[in-house]
Amino acid sequence: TDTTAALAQGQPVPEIKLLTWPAAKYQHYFETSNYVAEGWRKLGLKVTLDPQPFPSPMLSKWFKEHDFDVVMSVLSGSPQRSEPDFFTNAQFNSRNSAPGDSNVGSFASAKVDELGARQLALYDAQERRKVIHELQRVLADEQPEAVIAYVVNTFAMNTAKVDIPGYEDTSDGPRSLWNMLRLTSKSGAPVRIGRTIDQGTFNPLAATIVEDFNTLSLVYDKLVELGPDGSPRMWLAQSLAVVDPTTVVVKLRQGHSFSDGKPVTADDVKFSFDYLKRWNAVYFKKYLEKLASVEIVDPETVRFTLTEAYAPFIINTLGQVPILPKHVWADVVEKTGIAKPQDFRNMPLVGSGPYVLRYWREGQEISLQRRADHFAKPASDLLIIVFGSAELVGASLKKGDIDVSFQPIVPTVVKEFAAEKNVKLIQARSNGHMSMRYNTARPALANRALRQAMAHAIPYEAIIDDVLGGDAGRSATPIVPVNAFWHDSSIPLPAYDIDKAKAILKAAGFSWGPDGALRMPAK
Amino acid sequence: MLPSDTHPLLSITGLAVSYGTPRGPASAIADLSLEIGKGENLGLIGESGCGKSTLLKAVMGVMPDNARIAAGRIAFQGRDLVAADAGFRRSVRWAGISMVTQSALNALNPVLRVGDQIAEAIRAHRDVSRAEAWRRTEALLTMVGVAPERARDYPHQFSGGMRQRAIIAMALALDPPLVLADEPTTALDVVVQDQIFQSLRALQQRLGFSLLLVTHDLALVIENCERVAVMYAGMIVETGPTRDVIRRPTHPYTLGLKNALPRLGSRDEPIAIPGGPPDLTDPPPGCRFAARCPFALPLCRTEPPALTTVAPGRQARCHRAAEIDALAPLAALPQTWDALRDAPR
Amino acid sequence: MPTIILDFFRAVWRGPFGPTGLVILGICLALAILGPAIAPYDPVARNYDAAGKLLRLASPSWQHWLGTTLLGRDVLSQMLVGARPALLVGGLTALGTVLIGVNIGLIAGYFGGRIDSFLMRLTDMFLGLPFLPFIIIVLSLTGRSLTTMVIAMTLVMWRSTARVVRAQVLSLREMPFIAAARITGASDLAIIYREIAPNIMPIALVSVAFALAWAIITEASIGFLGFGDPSVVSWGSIVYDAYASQMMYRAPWWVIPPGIAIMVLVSAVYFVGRAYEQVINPRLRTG
Amino acid sequence: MIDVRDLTKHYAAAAGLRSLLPGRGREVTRAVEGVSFAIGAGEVLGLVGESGSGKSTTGRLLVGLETPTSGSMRIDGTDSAAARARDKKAFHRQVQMIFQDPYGALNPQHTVEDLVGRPLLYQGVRDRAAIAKSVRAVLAEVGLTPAESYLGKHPHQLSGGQRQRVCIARAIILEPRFLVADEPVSMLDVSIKWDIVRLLKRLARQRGIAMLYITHDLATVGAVCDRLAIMYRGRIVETGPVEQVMAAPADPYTRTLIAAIPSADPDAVRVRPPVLVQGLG
Amino acid sequence: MAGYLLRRFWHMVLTLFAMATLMFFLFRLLPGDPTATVISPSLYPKAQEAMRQQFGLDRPLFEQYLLYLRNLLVLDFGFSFQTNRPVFEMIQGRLLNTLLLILPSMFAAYLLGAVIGAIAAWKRGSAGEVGLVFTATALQSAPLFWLGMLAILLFSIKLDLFPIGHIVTPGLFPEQDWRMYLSADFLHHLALPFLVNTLYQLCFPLLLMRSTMLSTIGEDYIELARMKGLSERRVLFGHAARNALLPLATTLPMILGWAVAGSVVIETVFSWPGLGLLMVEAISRADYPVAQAAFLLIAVLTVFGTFIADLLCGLLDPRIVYA
Ligand SMILES: Nc1ncnc2c1ncn2[C@@H]1O[C@H](COP(=O)(O)OP(=O)(O)OP(=O)(O)O)[C@@H](O)[C@H]1O
Ligand SMILES: Nc1ncnc2c1ncn2[C@@H]1O[C@H](COP(=O)(O)OP(=O)(O)OP(=O)(O)O)[C@@H](O)[C@H]1O
Ligand SMILES: [Mg+2]
Ligand SMILES: [Mg+2]
Repeated sequence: TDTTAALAQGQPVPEIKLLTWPAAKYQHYFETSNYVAEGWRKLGLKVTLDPQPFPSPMLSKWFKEHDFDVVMSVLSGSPQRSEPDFFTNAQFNSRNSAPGDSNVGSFASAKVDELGARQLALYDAQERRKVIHELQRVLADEQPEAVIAYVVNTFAMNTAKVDIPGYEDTSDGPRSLWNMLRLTSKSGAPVRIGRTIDQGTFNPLAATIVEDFNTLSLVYDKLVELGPDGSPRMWLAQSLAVVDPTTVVVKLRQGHSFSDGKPVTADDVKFSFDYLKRWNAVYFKKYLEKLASVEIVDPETVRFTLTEAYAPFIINTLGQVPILPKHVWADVVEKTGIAKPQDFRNMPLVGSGPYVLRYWREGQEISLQRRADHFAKPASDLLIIVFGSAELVGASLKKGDIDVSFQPIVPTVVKEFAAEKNVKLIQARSNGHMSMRYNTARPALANRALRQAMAHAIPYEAIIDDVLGGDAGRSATPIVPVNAFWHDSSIPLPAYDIDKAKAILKAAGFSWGPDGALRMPAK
Repeated sequence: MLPSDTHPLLSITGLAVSYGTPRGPASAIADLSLEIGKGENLGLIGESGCGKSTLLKAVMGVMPDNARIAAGRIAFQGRDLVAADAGFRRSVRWAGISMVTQSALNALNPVLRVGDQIAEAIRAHRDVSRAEAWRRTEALLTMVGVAPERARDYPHQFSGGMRQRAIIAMALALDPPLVLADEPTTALDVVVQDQIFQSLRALQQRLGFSLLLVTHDLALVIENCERVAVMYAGMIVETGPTRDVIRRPTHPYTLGLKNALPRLGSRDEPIAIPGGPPDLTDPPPGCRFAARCPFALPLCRTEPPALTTVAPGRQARCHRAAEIDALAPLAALPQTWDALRDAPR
Repeated sequence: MPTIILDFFRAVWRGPFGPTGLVILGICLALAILGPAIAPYDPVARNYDAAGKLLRLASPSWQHWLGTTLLGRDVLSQMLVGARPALLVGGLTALGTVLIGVNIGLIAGYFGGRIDSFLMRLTDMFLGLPFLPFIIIVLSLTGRSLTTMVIAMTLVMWRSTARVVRAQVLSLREMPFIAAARITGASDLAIIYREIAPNIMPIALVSVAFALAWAIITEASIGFLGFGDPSVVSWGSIVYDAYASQMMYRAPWWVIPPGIAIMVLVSAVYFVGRAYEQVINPRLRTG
Repeated sequence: MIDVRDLTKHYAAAAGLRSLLPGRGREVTRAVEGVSFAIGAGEVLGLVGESGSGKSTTGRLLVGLETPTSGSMRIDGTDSAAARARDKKAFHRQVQMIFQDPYGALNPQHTVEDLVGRPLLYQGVRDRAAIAKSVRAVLAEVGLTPAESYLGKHPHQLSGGQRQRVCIARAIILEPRFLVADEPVSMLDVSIKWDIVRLLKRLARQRGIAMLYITHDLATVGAVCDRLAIMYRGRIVETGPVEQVMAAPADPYTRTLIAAIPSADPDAVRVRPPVLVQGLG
Repeated sequence: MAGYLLRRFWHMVLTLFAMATLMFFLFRLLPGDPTATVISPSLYPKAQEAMRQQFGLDRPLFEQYLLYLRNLLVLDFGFSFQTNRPVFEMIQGRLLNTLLLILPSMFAAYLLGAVIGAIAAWKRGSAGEVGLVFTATALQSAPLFWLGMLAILLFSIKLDLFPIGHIVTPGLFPEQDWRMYLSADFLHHLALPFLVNTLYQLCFPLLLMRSTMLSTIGEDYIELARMKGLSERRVLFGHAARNALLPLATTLPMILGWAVAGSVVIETVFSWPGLGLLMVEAISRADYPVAQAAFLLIAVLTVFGTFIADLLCGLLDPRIVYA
């Protein structure tokens, strides 16, 4: 309150500490923040960069301690993030401001809270879309974060060896489940996929990071699966009915079995939800919170009862919870003498997914065998090969050691690949984005006009051209254009315009000291 | 080996060795010629620092990096070692010529057993089994008076004398035709010294090797060597049969040396030669002994004398060698030398 | 003291190696001092061509003698400015390493017994610390700056020097000349520093050259892992920048100059060490 | 002045890794076994004996380089071990030793000037000019002239005799009151040997130094020593004035020793029992 | 001697205990929070609380420490915060991989370094020696990842002699057992990283050996050895090198420390799933159990290694006495 009082006297805007990524390893993130800082300095702001090692302690400062004035937020895309709630409501709802929760900037707006709550209760996509659009407009005006750009990733594939018939243009490119299922080896040998990320675990209760779940999706089925366009598609569920805002009834697909031959039953479905909830599976805890109970209506039907209306339930919960074989897990704690199922090695892995895990050699390779009897009809066996660096993935692709690269190629070397024979480049627009997230608990940044002005002081085009090599696009809202259904394309993009920014500031009562430093409005 | 009858065992001619030093090359050996016949024992005496060890190392072909053989021939059994290839030189070492080094106390490798170091020399030149080499090693140690079981000890467990004996044993390991001994018994008591020389002589009678003995102990030379060579400042100043040389030296330096010997039964103090050796980086133009010689003529300071035969089998390097009979009585008087001692240098 | 330093230079200034090394070190030192002043461009500023386009990965030209980086920065300027941290980190770490390592080695080896036991177990503890991870931890704990980096690196580098020196001292201490010094009434310190220390100088010099190289490269790799001070441009960070941009073998003008600079610097130290060998190892002296 | 009582030194066999191997019992080398003697100020006691009989060890015990297994030594009535523990520097100013092995006893890193001057430095003399002067003086005394040509040399550039003289110079530069001279002239030629021997004797007389003169060289014993002690297998078997011991040796070992002295008289003929040459065939 | 062994062993235990304690508190002092490194939409205080409970992080620090010590006694390293897999299981395979690459290559580097260093000292001043030592210095001052990348570019991509990385050809060994380590394919994969690492690590032993050799060469016993007519090789290796080896031998245990910690780069470049990488990851993810265990493992290895090295020194130099 002292500073607030001082600021009221027309004091200089305090120095802004920009929490950002370590320069060497996350060069383009760091450079982006550098560009932004340069732009902001033109407004008379004092901006210093505070790069921190990633993930720790950067993530701590970002998510737990909220120890930043502005953070260079990079939220990578993942299919689940097509669910509009995360980018619009969860991140900005004042209820989520506690340390560790997703509203890291402690942004508070009654309007956002109200709209956020409203869309959660709307299961009807069209209805909900309207509210989401409105939310985006509020956010564009409030500017709790300045959205800079989304990236376009370029992947490469060896056309002599593999093909993806009917390629779906998803935000994940060839990495999306839909395209992986279609990956076809021309020789019949397993498709060799190169990437740099290793698997952490194959135990769905223990896994915590998205990358682990992406692989788990290949071996475990869920009730619904997120479609290429971001809408839910029936998967293990045959059909789904929202009876009322707190009741969802799912009819199961018949005749499907686990990889050990046992059929997938309603019992397994109920077991999976109950089990993950009972054992506090960390990743699912939030999504299962609003689940009151799961009942078996008949061997083909399961009824989910929620504690309150929760529209993301379909994608976030049904679309993510893996259906576990009850006969494997039910007594695993007792049988193996472990303290909790999280400790279970889960090998050999029994799942009902389109692929069977043949073996996993840590840090090296994951061998997946397609299940010809799976309803998704996977085309080929897969061999996921882990490399130490992105450059080696590219080199291996050129050499013919791998068939597809799941590692985005950096823009500067894309041309090299384009010239290569048999190499086809695949571009995919990410559904994640980079933004400057303000900590609105800081008195100066609580000022909306300042945030609006700052949005006009970011050299967007220069960042996209210089730092991101042109392989990026702009978005006026946190829901980026690739998420077409939810994205509100009518909102105008803020332009890089220092004069306009200054005009906004002047109108709001800001002034500049003799040294050019920006001063808070005097009340 | 080569036929050795036609050649003397070792023949050195015109040898010059210099050490590189910061102040320029030091001529440690100059115009040195020497011969040792088969079965002969030659004593080499001379002041400390006159180049005896240098000569021996030159013969062995093992010299420090800054040493250089500037001129001369070292022929072993007729073959020049200086010009010979490394392989030949190596084959001559130890099997042909062995050496008891002056630094016996440091010459044993501290991390290897004494016995192994001897056996190694044997196995380097003879095709024998390890056990056989060890047997011989133990026999050799016994011969020099070291208990054979101590062959398993490491050098630091030996006393000074024991180490020296070990080196002597090593030198005899291969029955070489020539043994160079650089003050082989300095660390030994007289009893052992005596035993060793007796054994050496006994062995010599049987094996017929030659011995080049460097020592400061004239008595040892007298007892063991038929011939003696006297060295001064890198040069041979006198050679000849031991008894003759000791009885009737033909070089003032030898005369001085003789004076320095303690006279048995007499309590007279021996007379030392005053002064010190010349600076070898800048040797005097004339006789190298001139500055310390009570009989030096002006000629001696400008003209280096040559090694000339003064009698059958005897050579001396002195301008006044012919007058020596007249000078010898003078040399026996302390005041002859004292005059020099007091003279300004 | 000054005479010792003078003697050092006089002694090293012989033969081809000493002067070469000293001259190179002199140049590096001059760069470290003057670098920022003579750098033609701001090392982190982006350069644009006449058309206002970013001068990305420009190969060497008259404007940019060593070309530009991915973000259009002038490599030459980075090289000039990068000399100081490289020399500072390398030099200080090498100095610290040798000072601590040599002293601990000398003391442990000379005194033996409990002191040795204690110091060597301490050394064991440090030996047990993995190099890079430990430095990362220290940096995370204390914040990132060149000073803490130097301290952290010194902490994990002295140990090898200490052990090597101690081993050498163990055998030196048994030499008769040490006994000879002892009976002149020399204090333990005098024996350690005047009699034994000169004999371990060659090893100490190897440690210097080695620590220098490691420090410079480690400084860079720490930066690469995200634990360095990103505002510092150093020779190491230039190489890593190129690596992270996947330009290792695509933009030679970017990678080769810092690589060569590090190599030349380390070699220079080694050259001086080599020349100094002759001073401290009298047997090597000829003519 | 010097009073040695029952000095004993046993070396345990080295406890290396190998001692863990079976069949390697604990062996003890009895280097010195109950040695007692006394030396007055200005007196030189000759210690003669077989190689390995413990002479050097005795010397090393006296100067405090080894700790005795038992026994004691007193200097002017004070226990030397206690004196050394109290003030090492002062003790060593009084007690010096010339080492037997001039090849190992010189630090290869140092020049002759360092080697000879260091004792003064270690004794706390700070005046470099004074040190330099003393160094020159003692070098001249031991016959290393001109001093300039030796000052800058390193040990490996010296001949054996030159090294030995450096060792002597180093020991006498401190003007000790008690000097152990372990074979000080073994590598010197006769002419310089007598100079040195005389120097040692003169020092003993003039400065009242008590000296233990260890040697094999019975020829010099007469010239230097006042009394003689004969050592055999760690024990002193006979002591007495030099002439007496030389003329009428009581111990059989002493007799053997004296009989073994070679003669420098070319005309003398010695009759000795033949020695059996063993083992070689 | 037996007394020495006992005492030494006891000291080793103390050292390790001190290390373990240091590790524990060092990691807890680090900024950051293991639960915060989970980035996902599920990020959520209650989930993090659940995680803290799951890992016992909610208990008082001292209690955690006692538990940690007790678990150490039974070799229980706990579960990874990151993957919830037993730390032991995560580490063992990685450690094996690292050791299989680094130990032989360090060993080779030492052997080669010692031999070349000895020869370099022997032939001091010759053009060959200067070139050799210069090359070694240069190799060592080049960043390792750069050398590795160049090697891959040249030998794997251009010449196609070696694979680009990994320990075996992916897909070739579906069985998960030790047999793959015995295959020619494994050796083929090992060759290039082995070579690069060996060349890179060569410099230190080489320079050290050369330097200690130089002080040995002038010794009198070397002179005598030559006089004995031994071959130069025998004099060089049997006598000179034998004596110069001591300082080098004492650095042997450091190999283990370097092996694991210094291997981060080589593992990254050659996609070699080793411990170094895992460790750096664990630190940056605040995955204490994994980092602690890895640190401790290295500590045990090196502390034991120094012990062996000390004994080895006794073998090399009989003058060293264990009292
Ligand atoms: N490596 C060297 N460098 C320079 N000078 C040396 C070297 N070695 C010996 N000298 C000098 O060469 C001269 C001859 O030395 P050498 O060792 O041959 O003498 P020596 O006759 O064996 O003497 P001593 O009887 O004392 O052993 C001496 O003046 C010595 O100082
Ligand atoms: N450090 C040691 N460890 C074990 N034994 C030793 C040690 N030093 C000496 N000895 C032994 O003690 C005995 C006496 O040795 P010392 O050196 O005193 O003999 P010395 O009378 O001086 O003989 P020399 O005249 O040959 O020098 C010898 O048997 C020797 O092997
Ligand atoms: Mg000599
Ligand atoms: Mg002795």
